Amino acid sequence: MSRIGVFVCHCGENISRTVDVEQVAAAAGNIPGVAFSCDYKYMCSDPGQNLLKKAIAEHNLTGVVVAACSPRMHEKTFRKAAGAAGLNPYVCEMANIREHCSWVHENREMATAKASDIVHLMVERVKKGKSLAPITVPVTKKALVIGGGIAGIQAALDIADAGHQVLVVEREPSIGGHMAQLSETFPTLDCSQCIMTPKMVDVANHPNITLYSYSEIEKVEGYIGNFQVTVRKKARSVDESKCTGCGVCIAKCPKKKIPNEFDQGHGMRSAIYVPFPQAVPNTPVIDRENCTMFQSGKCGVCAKVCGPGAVDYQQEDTLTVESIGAIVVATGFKLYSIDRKPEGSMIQGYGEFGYGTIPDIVDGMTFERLASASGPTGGKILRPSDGKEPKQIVFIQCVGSRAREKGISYCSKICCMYTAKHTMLYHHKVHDGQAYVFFMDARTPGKGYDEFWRRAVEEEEAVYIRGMVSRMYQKGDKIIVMGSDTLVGVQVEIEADMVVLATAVQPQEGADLLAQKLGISYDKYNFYSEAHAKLKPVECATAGIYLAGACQGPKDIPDTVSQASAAAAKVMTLFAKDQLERDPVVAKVNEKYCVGCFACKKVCPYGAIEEKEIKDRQGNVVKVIAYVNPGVCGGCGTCQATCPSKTVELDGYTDEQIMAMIETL
Amino acid sequence: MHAEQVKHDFEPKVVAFVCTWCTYAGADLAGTSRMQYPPNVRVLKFPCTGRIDPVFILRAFQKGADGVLVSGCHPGDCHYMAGNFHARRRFAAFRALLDFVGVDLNRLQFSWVSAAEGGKWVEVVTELTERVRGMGPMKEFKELELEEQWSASLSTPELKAAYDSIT
Amino acid sequence: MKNKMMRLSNETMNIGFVKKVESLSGSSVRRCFQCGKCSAGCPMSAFMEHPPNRIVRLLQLGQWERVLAGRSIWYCASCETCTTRCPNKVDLASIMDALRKLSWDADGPSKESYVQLANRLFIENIRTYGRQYELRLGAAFNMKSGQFLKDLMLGPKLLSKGKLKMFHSKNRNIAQIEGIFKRIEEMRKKGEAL
Amino acid sequence: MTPKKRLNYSYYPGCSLHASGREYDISTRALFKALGLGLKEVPDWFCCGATPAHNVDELLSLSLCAKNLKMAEEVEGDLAVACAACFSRLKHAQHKITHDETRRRQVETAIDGPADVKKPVKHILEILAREVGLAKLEENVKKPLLGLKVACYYGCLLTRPPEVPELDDCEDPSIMEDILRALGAEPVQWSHRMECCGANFTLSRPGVVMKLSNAILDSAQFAKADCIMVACPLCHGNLDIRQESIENKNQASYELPIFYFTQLVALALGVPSTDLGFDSVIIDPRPLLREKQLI
Ligand SMILES: Cc1cc2nc3c(=O)[nH]c(=O)nc-3n(C[C@H](O)[C@H](O)[C@H](O)COP(=O)(O)OP(=O)(O)OC[C@H]3O[C@@H](n4cnc5c(N)ncnc54)[C@H](O)[C@@H]3O)c2cc1C
Ligand SMILES: Cc1cc2nc3c(=O)[nH]c(=O)nc-3n(C[C@H](O)[C@H](O)[C@H](O)COP(=O)(O)OP(=O)(O)OC[C@H]3O[C@@H](n4cnc5c(N)ncnc54)[C@H](O)[C@@H]3O)c2cc1C
Ligand code: SF4
Ligand code: SF4
Ligand code: SF4
Ligand code: SF4
Ligand code: SF4
Ligand code: SF4
Ligand code: SF4
Ligand code: SF4
Repeated sequence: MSRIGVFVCHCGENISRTVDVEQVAAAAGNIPGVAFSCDYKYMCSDPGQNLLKKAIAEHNLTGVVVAACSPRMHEKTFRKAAGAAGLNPYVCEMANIREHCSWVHENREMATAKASDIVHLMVERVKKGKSLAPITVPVTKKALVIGGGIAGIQAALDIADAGHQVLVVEREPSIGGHMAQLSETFPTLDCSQCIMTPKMVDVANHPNITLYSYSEIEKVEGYIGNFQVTVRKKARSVDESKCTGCGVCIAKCPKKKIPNEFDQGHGMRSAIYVPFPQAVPNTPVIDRENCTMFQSGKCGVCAKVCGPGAVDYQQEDTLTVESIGAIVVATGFKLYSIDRKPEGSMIQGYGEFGYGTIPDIVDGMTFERLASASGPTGGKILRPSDGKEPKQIVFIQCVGSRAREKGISYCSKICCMYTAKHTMLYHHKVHDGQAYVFFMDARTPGKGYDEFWRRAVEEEEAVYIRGMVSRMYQKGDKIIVMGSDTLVGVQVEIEADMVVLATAVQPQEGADLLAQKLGISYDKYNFYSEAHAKLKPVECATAGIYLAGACQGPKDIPDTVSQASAAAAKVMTLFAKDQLERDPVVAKVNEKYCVGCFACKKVCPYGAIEEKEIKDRQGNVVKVIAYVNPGVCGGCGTCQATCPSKTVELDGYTDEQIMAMIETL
Repeated sequence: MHAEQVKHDFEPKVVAFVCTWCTYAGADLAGTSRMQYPPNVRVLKFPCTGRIDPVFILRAFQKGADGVLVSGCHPGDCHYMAGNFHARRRFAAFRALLDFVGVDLNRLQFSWVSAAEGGKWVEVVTELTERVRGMGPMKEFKELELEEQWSASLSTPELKAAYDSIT
Repeated sequence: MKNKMMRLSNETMNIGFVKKVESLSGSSVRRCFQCGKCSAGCPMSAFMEHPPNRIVRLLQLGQWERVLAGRSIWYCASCETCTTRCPNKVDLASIMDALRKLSWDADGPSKESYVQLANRLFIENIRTYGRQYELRLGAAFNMKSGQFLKDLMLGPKLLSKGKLKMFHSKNRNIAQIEGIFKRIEEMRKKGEAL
Repeated sequence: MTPKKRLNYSYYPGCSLHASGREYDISTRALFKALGLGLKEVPDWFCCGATPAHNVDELLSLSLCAKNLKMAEEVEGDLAVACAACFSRLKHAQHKITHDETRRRQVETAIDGPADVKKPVKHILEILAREVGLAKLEENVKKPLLGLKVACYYGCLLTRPPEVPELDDCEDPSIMEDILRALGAEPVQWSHRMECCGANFTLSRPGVVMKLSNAILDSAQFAKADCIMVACPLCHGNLDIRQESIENKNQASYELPIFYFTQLVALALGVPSTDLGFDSVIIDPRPLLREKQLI
């Protein structure tokens, strides 16, 4: 039999002005199961709390209802007091008779009746309530950072500086990501490599960071604080522990005419290579597709010339399992390609721009490489087809972006700015050239950004044309650009020597597959979804996984770095405790009755529901049922409302409790 | 705000199923802003509208509610990301069912009230209360429940005879 | 009209007209964000006083008189370039059709009479003969447009090459064709179709 | 030479092929005969309404097309269409009627019966490249078109808008070039393959046509083409009949013969040149064909 105590607060006069608190307390005393009721001037004051504690002890109460303000105000206070008196805090509830009653009604009779009803509701709720123990989970204080672009680098360094172990997994042979490819960066035009490479070296040298380059995530299991991550280290064909990075192999490799991905295919590399001179780690990798040894069994030059004997043609992929407490996903972006898209792809190409067949139409990243002092042209702007300096150059913004007809309706956010930057770089390098930009809007919100764009127009003499380009074609060695100027209301035709497209930012190749491994959600474009657009912009809905950089949406470097540091801070917050304690409002499955339909699993927004095999004594699987991982469950209760057999229940909001409340109506 | 409150001949019972994060907080805001609305509503708090089982709504009607309000976060603002989305889908199907069993759908209101929309809470509650007041007491389900009680009680001679014949 | 200041209010923005255009064309007008790609590729843009994107803009503002006043809509060649390339899937070619239809019904406040005349004669030809009768079409056009000597040199050449027929026989389905015309007219009278 | 199973087609020639585009009709029939394909004209077909109808009265255009498609049901085989404008209108009508319930109902009232418009409508290019097949064409070449540099002109209606004709990629089609290559000819790369010629302004605003068609001729000449190949009688009219006046007006000299693709395919397959209507075009192509030793 329950012994509930009801405490009705006056809140000075805030409640008692419209609610007859004495009558409410008296009525409460008549509810079956209520062992004690009283009213008091200020329940939250020390004497008020002491009254509560004393009553619990004296009347041997099994549950408490404080009829006062909103639980959002003082639930913590009273639960703590109840706890101090030896009661489970979760059988202490508040009946909200202030915000929901005395403050919003004037008719004393009706307000008093309502207050009594509210108390009754909560008494029934507490009567059916259970004692709950807070959930604690241990935390492994080691972080995993996936992706070694500027986002991953920043997050890793921050966490490592805080004294925690960090594992960085990068898919490519070197970390650096896109920022390593850039020439100079807006809005200050500092040299990207100059500010980037020291950070890359820091990663390599940091005692708390372990770098897995040329590696990928194979499998992720577990939950916040307790992930088990399997990493596949791809065969590099060079033993990292032996290689000194002398580069002799690279110099001697006879296969030298392979387009270098780092230079967007405009420079050449050998079959054994490092993507760029400042690569971290500075260990070469053999591109097996293009190596004569791997293709026909002949050559072996690199192994012969390698002093330390680091080249190993037999090397195989290796798998390592790591225990991880928190994960930062920083896999970045790729650029949209205007090529004809494969059958069935939701994103189309740009036939009107020649589907990528006109050699002097390039994308923004290629322009970065051409403008980069360490790029394939040594920093000279030369067009790919014949190496001539373009005197008329056309930039086109919003290519692929903001084009729902092509399958992408979002704005890529960075291209207005980098196009403005490109016109400046062009003007600095080709003094007698003219840059034209076709744009729809100049989106330049950011500190110093609009000033930057205006400088491109006013001082660097870029001609901005407000309108889109409809078509381009090659005529002789010119590209005819057919656009329009919507401000004048006429068509514009430019005979360009070279065209640079500001193509859309898209999520990295395979972003969806990685998300599925991690159990995090992503939008229809494959950008990863944050838990809340405004207030949880770095957390994933899945606890213990955080987002940084362009994998979550198009971002420039300042935004990327801010988010990366924020993600790192979140990881450090998590690592500040040895044990995670969380509200025990989580769902549980009654194993006896679950029929294994997994309707619950489909609706759970947190992916907290797993399949669990029930075995008999011989170890045969007798049935597969649902299991809620308490570390992951967010406590929304959607599963319970969905479950056809009502076998999954949310603690604190059981059907029994709610039905009991409804019965009082 | 809405000045009130004289007692009417018919005071409907209105039950509101609300989520903690948005609508409950919105109702709190109406309170702290001292807005006024009819005292007919009883609020039941849920973590999320996703937790609200249509059975609760049926039961509330059976237990004498004349109007039911279900309110949660705006789409896209759900504290649990997608709970309200699932709830919406569930309720869409449920409305059809209610319609089928003969409940006037005007007695059931779904709305979105955010934590900042104290005013909207007042509007929604006032409007529903007044609407239901105009419609008069909800009879259909109460009768149903009476029937249920009747058939559940052993005191009728017919049932007694039936039971006797089994044992 | 073109250079006059636009006064915008509920009265001056004829949204009913825009709704009609949307319904006839099956395409949204509001979706357009004025990129101008349609106008950039339009082969007829140079001949129009309002390039295609501005037609859509004027529609967004409910300025139907400005849209219909010029010859722009009659100078559209129905080449579908705009529709094909619009980033927002605005079906401008169909919008042009719809505008011409509405202008045509209202006996067009448009200045472009030649194109209208050619269309009218063409459709009349279908109704009378079932098929096109190019010689009559050309001759009638020249007569009615007052350009008696237009393309005078081409006629005999084409006749001699067998490209123009002197006579034309009626289609045996002519009654059916008349039926189609009639029923459409009736539908419109009854308000069942625009 | 006859395919194993004789393919039969119903045929909608359209108004132009009975008049200004008669050589298109002649060569189409000759080509089908040479390939052993059946081709039966839909009896008493009537005008599809072409551009003028949909220009001012979409419902009329849809209804005329729907009625023609229904009449075509009576004749065996998929509906073969040569004129690009008719093809475009018929496909449009099919698309609209199947995707727009309101329009379908209106059309049904107009034609006083159900709008059964399911019969597959195929352009002759499609039939050649996909149903007969490029390999088969190549096999049957009697007189390869060696050394003939051809600018393939698609015009605007064959592939646009992308959802409707479904003939080929809407911005970068290759079906004409593929066929030509199979015949041994040399398609040139050029820029104005799909620019509009001004088609339906030929009567009302010839000035427009002169300007647009001039750009096309100029581009073909720039690409060093010997001739232009078309698939539409309206394009043909504008480029062939008006070529001389275009030259005069622009002080240019093109002298580019304009072929229907059916003429070139048939020629390569060995149909005698006298059966292909070369005598009824304005820019006589025969000197060019003689120069290339094709006749
Ligand atoms: C042309 C151009 C010019 C720009 N100019 C500027 C500028 O001037 N100023 C500015 O502020 N910003 C500029 N930006 C934007 C800038 O490049 C980005 O903001 C920044 O690179 C984002 O960093 P990131 O780390 O999120 O992504 P990335 O740089 O893309 O790094 C992601 C990393 O993750 C790795 N990775 C991907 N998938 C996996 C996987 N499954 N497993 C392991 N590793 C993986 C990738 O290999 C890569 O190393 C420019 C962008 C472009 C395209
Ligand atoms: C009209 C408008 C609409 C907006 N709408 C949106 C929207 O829809 N979505 C969105 O994402 N963003 C919106 N924003 C932006 C949003 O308001 C800001 O991003 C956000 O408020 C910034 O928060 P803050 O904490 O940096 O600054 P603030 O909100 O300005 O907070 C600064 C605080 O510091 C206090 N303070 C100042 N100086 C001192 C001092 N010397 N000592 C002590 N305390 C001090 C101030 O009193 C204040 O409380 C909107 C902004 C405006 C103006
Ligand atoms: S408990 Fe709440 S209602 Fe009571 S005095 Fe404190 S603030 Fe006021
Ligand atoms: S593999 Fe050998 S040769 Fe190549 S860089 Fe390393 S140590 Fe030098
Ligand atoms: S074995 Fe391969 S990588 Fe090594 S030198 Fe030869 S081609 Fe180059
Ligand atoms: S940032 Fe500028 S260029 Fe890029 S998509 Fe947005 S508006 Fe277009
Ligand atoms: S919905 Fe219910 S019965 Fe089905 S798997 Fe989940 S818990 Fe088990
Ligand atoms: S309560 Fe919500 S988060 Fe927890 S298991 Fe159920 S659906 Fe998932
Ligand atoms: S192309 Fe489309 S979006 Fe752009 S201006 Fe034209 S109609 Fe508008
Ligand atoms: S359909 Fe008309 S408006 Fe559109 S591009 Fe062609 S001519 Fe211009």
